Amino acid sequence: MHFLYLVFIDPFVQMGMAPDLLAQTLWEGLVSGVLYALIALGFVLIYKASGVFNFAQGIMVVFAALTLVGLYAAGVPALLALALTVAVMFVLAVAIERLVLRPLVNRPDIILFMATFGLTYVLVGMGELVFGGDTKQMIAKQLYLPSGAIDLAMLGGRVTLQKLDIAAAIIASVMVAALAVVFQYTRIGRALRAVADSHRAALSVGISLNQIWVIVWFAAGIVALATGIMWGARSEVSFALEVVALKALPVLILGGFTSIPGAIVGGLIVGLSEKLFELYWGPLMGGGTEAWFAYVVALIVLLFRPHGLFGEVIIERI
Amino acid sequence: MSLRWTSLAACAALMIGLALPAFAADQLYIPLFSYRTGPFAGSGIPIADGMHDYLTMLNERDGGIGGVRLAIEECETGYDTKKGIECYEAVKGKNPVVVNPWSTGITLALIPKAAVDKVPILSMAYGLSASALGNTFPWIFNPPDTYWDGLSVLVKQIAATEGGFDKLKGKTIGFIYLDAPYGKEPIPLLQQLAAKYGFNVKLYPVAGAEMQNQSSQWLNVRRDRPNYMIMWGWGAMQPTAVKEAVKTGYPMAHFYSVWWPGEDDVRGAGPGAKGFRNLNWHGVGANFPALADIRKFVVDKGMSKVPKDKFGEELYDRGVYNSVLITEAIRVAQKLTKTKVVTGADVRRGLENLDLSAARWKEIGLPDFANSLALSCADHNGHGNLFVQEWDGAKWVKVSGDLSPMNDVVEPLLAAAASEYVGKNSGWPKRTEACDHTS
Amino acid sequence: MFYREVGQYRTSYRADMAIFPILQDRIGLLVILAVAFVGLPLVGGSFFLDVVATPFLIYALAAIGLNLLTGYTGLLSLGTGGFMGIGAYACYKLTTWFPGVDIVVWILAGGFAAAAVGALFGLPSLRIKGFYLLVATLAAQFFLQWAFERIPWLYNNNVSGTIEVPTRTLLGLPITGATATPVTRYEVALCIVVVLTWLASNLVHGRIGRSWMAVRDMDIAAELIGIRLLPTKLLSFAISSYLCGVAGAMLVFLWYGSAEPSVFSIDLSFTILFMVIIGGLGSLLGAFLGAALIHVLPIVLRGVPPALGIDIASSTVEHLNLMIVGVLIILFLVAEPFGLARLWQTGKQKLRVWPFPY
Amino acid sequence: MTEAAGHVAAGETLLAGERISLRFGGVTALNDVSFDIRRGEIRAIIGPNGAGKTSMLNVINGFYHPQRGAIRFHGENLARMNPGFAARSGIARTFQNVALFRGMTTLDNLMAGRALKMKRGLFWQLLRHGPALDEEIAHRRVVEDIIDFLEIEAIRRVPVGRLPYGLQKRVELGRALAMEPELLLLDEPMTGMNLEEKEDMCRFILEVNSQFGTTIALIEHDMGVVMDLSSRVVVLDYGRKIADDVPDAVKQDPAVIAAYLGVAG
Repeated sequence: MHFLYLVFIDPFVQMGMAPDLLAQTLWEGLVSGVLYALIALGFVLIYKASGVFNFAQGIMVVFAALTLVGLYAAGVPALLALALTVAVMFVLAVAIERLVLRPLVNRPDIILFMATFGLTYVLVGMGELVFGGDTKQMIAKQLYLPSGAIDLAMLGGRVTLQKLDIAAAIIASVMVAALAVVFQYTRIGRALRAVADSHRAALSVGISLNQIWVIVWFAAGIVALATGIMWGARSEVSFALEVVALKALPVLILGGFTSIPGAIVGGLIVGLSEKLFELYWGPLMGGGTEAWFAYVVALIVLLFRPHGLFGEVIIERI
Repeated sequence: MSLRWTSLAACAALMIGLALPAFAADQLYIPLFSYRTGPFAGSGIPIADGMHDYLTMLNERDGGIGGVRLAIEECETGYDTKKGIECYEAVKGKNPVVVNPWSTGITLALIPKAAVDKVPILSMAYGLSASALGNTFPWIFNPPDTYWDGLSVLVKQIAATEGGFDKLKGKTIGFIYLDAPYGKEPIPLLQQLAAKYGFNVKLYPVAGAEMQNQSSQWLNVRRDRPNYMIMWGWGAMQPTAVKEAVKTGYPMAHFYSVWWPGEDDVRGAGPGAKGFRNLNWHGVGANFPALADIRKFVVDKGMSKVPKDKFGEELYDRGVYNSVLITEAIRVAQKLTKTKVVTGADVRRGLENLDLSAARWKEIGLPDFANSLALSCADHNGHGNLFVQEWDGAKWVKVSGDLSPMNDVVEPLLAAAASEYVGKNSGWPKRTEACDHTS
Repeated sequence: MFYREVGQYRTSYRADMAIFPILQDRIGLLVILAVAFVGLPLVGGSFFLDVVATPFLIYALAAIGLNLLTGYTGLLSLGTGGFMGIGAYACYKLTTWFPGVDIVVWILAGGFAAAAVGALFGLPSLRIKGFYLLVATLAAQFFLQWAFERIPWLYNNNVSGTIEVPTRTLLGLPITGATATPVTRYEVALCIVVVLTWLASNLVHGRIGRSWMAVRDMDIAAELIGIRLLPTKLLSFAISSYLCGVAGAMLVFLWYGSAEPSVFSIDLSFTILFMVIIGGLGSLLGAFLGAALIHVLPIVLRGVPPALGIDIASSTVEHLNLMIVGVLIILFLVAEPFGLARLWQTGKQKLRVWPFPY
Repeated sequence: MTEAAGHVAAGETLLAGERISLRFGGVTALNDVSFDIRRGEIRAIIGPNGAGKTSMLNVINGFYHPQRGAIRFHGENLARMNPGFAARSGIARTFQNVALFRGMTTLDNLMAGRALKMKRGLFWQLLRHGPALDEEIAHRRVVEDIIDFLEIEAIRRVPVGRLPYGLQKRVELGRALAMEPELLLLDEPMTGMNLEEKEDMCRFILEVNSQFGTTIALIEHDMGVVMDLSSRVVVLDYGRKIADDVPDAVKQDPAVIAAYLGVAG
């Protein structure tokens, strides 16, 4: 009975008691949701256009951030370093297309999936070899990212919004919008959608798969860079970030592998729900629930919608 | 087919690797388990540099110890137990004088093996607290303090700032820790002290995978408003925690940590981190003759991996401290056995008779670097005094006098833990190693 | 020339259905077993046994387990680490309750706990497919790892929070704990692995194996010839998890000697999945080949520079190591997507027609 | 032919569909269709593309569930039958575009067809000796007979994925036969075959029908084939039944001709 109270009543009482904390929680959830969404976005882009489940997205985040910081540490001015990093991500995309995707074209998904694992190893090794494995500071100031916080006195308390988080949210939404526009209205976008629908069809109308792949992986690289900067500025740039990137997977499940809006919504759902759960229900089970909560949510959603909330359902004919 | 050859080659290579005479017999083989890779590399690199550079310095300056050169070999563990065990198996054949696992997980895996292979394990201020009891764990050493010592000192300090233990009643102490055996170890003691002094404890676990994603833990902190925070963190968890604390506007002067955060872990949080406090037992900085020698003989000759600006930082100096323990133990062993090229067994004796007085610290060019430390057969830890240092925005400043651990509470815990360990590991060997009373 | 089946007539279905119908294969197998049981312990040092041989066997067993699920039944899983953990913790609890009973019994028994949990987490597989299932199994992985941390009962409230392997003897000979010699632990592991592999190969060559593959290749058609999907998939999950569980127990009791929860992390799941893919989906031999490559290769690479007397920092070696392994994985996938096992088959085929190419 | 005709007389109704309607959203695949299949006959279902032939088979073996109407098999109502149940009650089928287990050998595919008939449990399966092996061998015999019957000995151990289309069709028939079905549904068993292959396939179908006395319902476009093989023909058009009679009668049926020639009848 008491247990039931703790599970079903008490959390909401708490929410009511401290609305400012609730607001703060929602905000935090929103922000981490945005970051999850950014990582997931990288997955979706690549999965849509090349059907590859790119496990390396996580390490690409770290790699991009490391390159940026490393270049700066090597004396390159911040903005130039940023530009160079973008260039590096492009080179990376080309290299991946040439050395990994092209030889593996038309192979089973699982094979491409494993290939991205190999890619992960290579990137981890290279990253640590070149930049060293120690945690680094993200050069937030030099990139004119705001620091400090806005304190809103509201709901009988205070809600603190980190300027950085606001920036993250804005940048994320801008990127998403930009991508949406690109997908909708540009020639490349149409090509991308064609490829997403069917590789053969795309080929038959004379779209070069290779170009598309480079573009998509490059785009994913940019997304990764943005994610890396944001997350790096919030904590540190270290290889532990790669693990956080795994969170993108339940996000993908919720959103469906193929839907960009899905990735965003999924990210927000995961971010919000896991924060709320950890804060109000976590204590009941000793906390630390964030490690698995998102995945369990994803699992439950899958039980009712085997293709995610937004993924297109494949009807099996025979 | 190809694979058969691969594996044949593999075996062959390994055989060769084993067949090769490990190192010339007139050297002291000191393997250093380090982790310059993986999620914890941030903490691992400076420590590895410090350990390595001090030993190299001895080689360069004095031609080793007592005229015997030190064969220093790093083995990369990546803080991963599996690799750690591999490293141990790889080095144990080359009769190492001592092994520093530098990971609680690896230490725990090695503890049973040590007694069998006659290799002393030096887990400096980490590992299994109970291994402080030399009569149960003759081969394991964890000076100068156990985590329980550390926690008791922190509670002491908090009580002091509050103005007496009686003031702790009704206060709340939050404990944010890496959700791993290492982080969980202090909890029993914390709860015991809570019961004794009537303060409340709030636990905030941080999963290894979530180290850089702590906002919810700190939301909890904000809700529970603990009067003090104590952190048992490692690697990327620490800078993230400090940053989050700053974000939440938690009073830094009330944010304490065990001795693992280094400068890099707080620097990132900017001026907000001013006032953050952690434990320490040794000097920080490069203003010691010995470190000057390291700079002269090692760093300037480009034999070190340490970046110029990181030289003499806290964790680097801690690596140095670790190496001092090794080398001093070797010296004692040499004295005891009257032989130059000592074995692991000898160094075990050396460690048990280790006596680092203030005078001795001065002799080796580290005056007032650390408190005196004396080990014995029964006491493999020393439970030395600790002090609290504060981050002033640029460097660590000592803000407390020497604080002694609450031996009265820690000792029974150690005894209990040791007997529990023995009880659960049926057939745990009784101590047979003789005990010399030179100290 | 030497590897010819010509003139080996199989006069009965029994003979024809033997798992190794060709004489040379049977001989080869015997030789390998002889070397494994007698040869290696004699020549291999403790390093070889403890770091290379025993771990290889344990990984191979886990890989077989996952291969039954992924390779034969076509269900992707990243829960392997968690299931291995269940096996280990179950074995630990059992041996603390009944110290008297021989540890091997408990190692084998620990698998059943894993089987139960595996089947439980397998339930969604009826509806969820492909990568979606892959992510779903991550829920198992992370939840279990969290549980290992959070439930002190699992590790007997040890202050250290880890499970420490007590010394257990079989007929007076210590086979776990520090006093157990590498040889003993290796032989025990070998016996377990050989027996379980034999059982597994029986399984996949019989009715159950066929229904698994049927489900893998076309689940709808399988249903239409009367194969019940859910029981088939669950059985696959259970048996797969059983093998993984046993492997997990062996990992702690015959190799590590103690384990904190992080041992059974997602990385372990990935490693095993590698072994399966690189080795070859749907091939037991592949599990061994994959385990050999993924586990042994880095050790060899690590051993090369010292053996050649090159002096580079061990961390640098580690970085290069990662890169080399990564590149090799990609190369293998490009060169032989069906894994080492297929490579092996083609090799045998070549040998069969040798010296004539066609 | 005469032989086939003989069956018509002999057979009592084995399976009957009564007033079946099947819709997918707005699309009506089957509209109030009734038909019956008599024991031992060869029943053909013909009609232009999209007439709902395959849908009908899918309804029969429970892959689709009709909104209205009932299926009676052995007199019991199977309106809500599912594929598994259909298989267990003796209905086997092949598919328009082959649905074999591509990764498995011909032999294994056929052995898989025996799944329902194999009873030995996990324990014996693990040992693969004693009862399990005996059972395996017993069923292997049956399967080998089918292999001989279909003249596919040569490809016993070839993974079916590598076989040419014609052979795959044959193997699929083999897998269906391995189930020793009472009713065999063949969905366009001869598409994509050259003349010889078609002749072989016809021979097999007839022999299956005569030797094993298996009732057969088949969809086929090749009129010649249909007319030769079948004892009775159902003609579907746009999901409606427009004719149901012996081949010769159907041939003359104006509605059928209209449907096929596209003339508004």
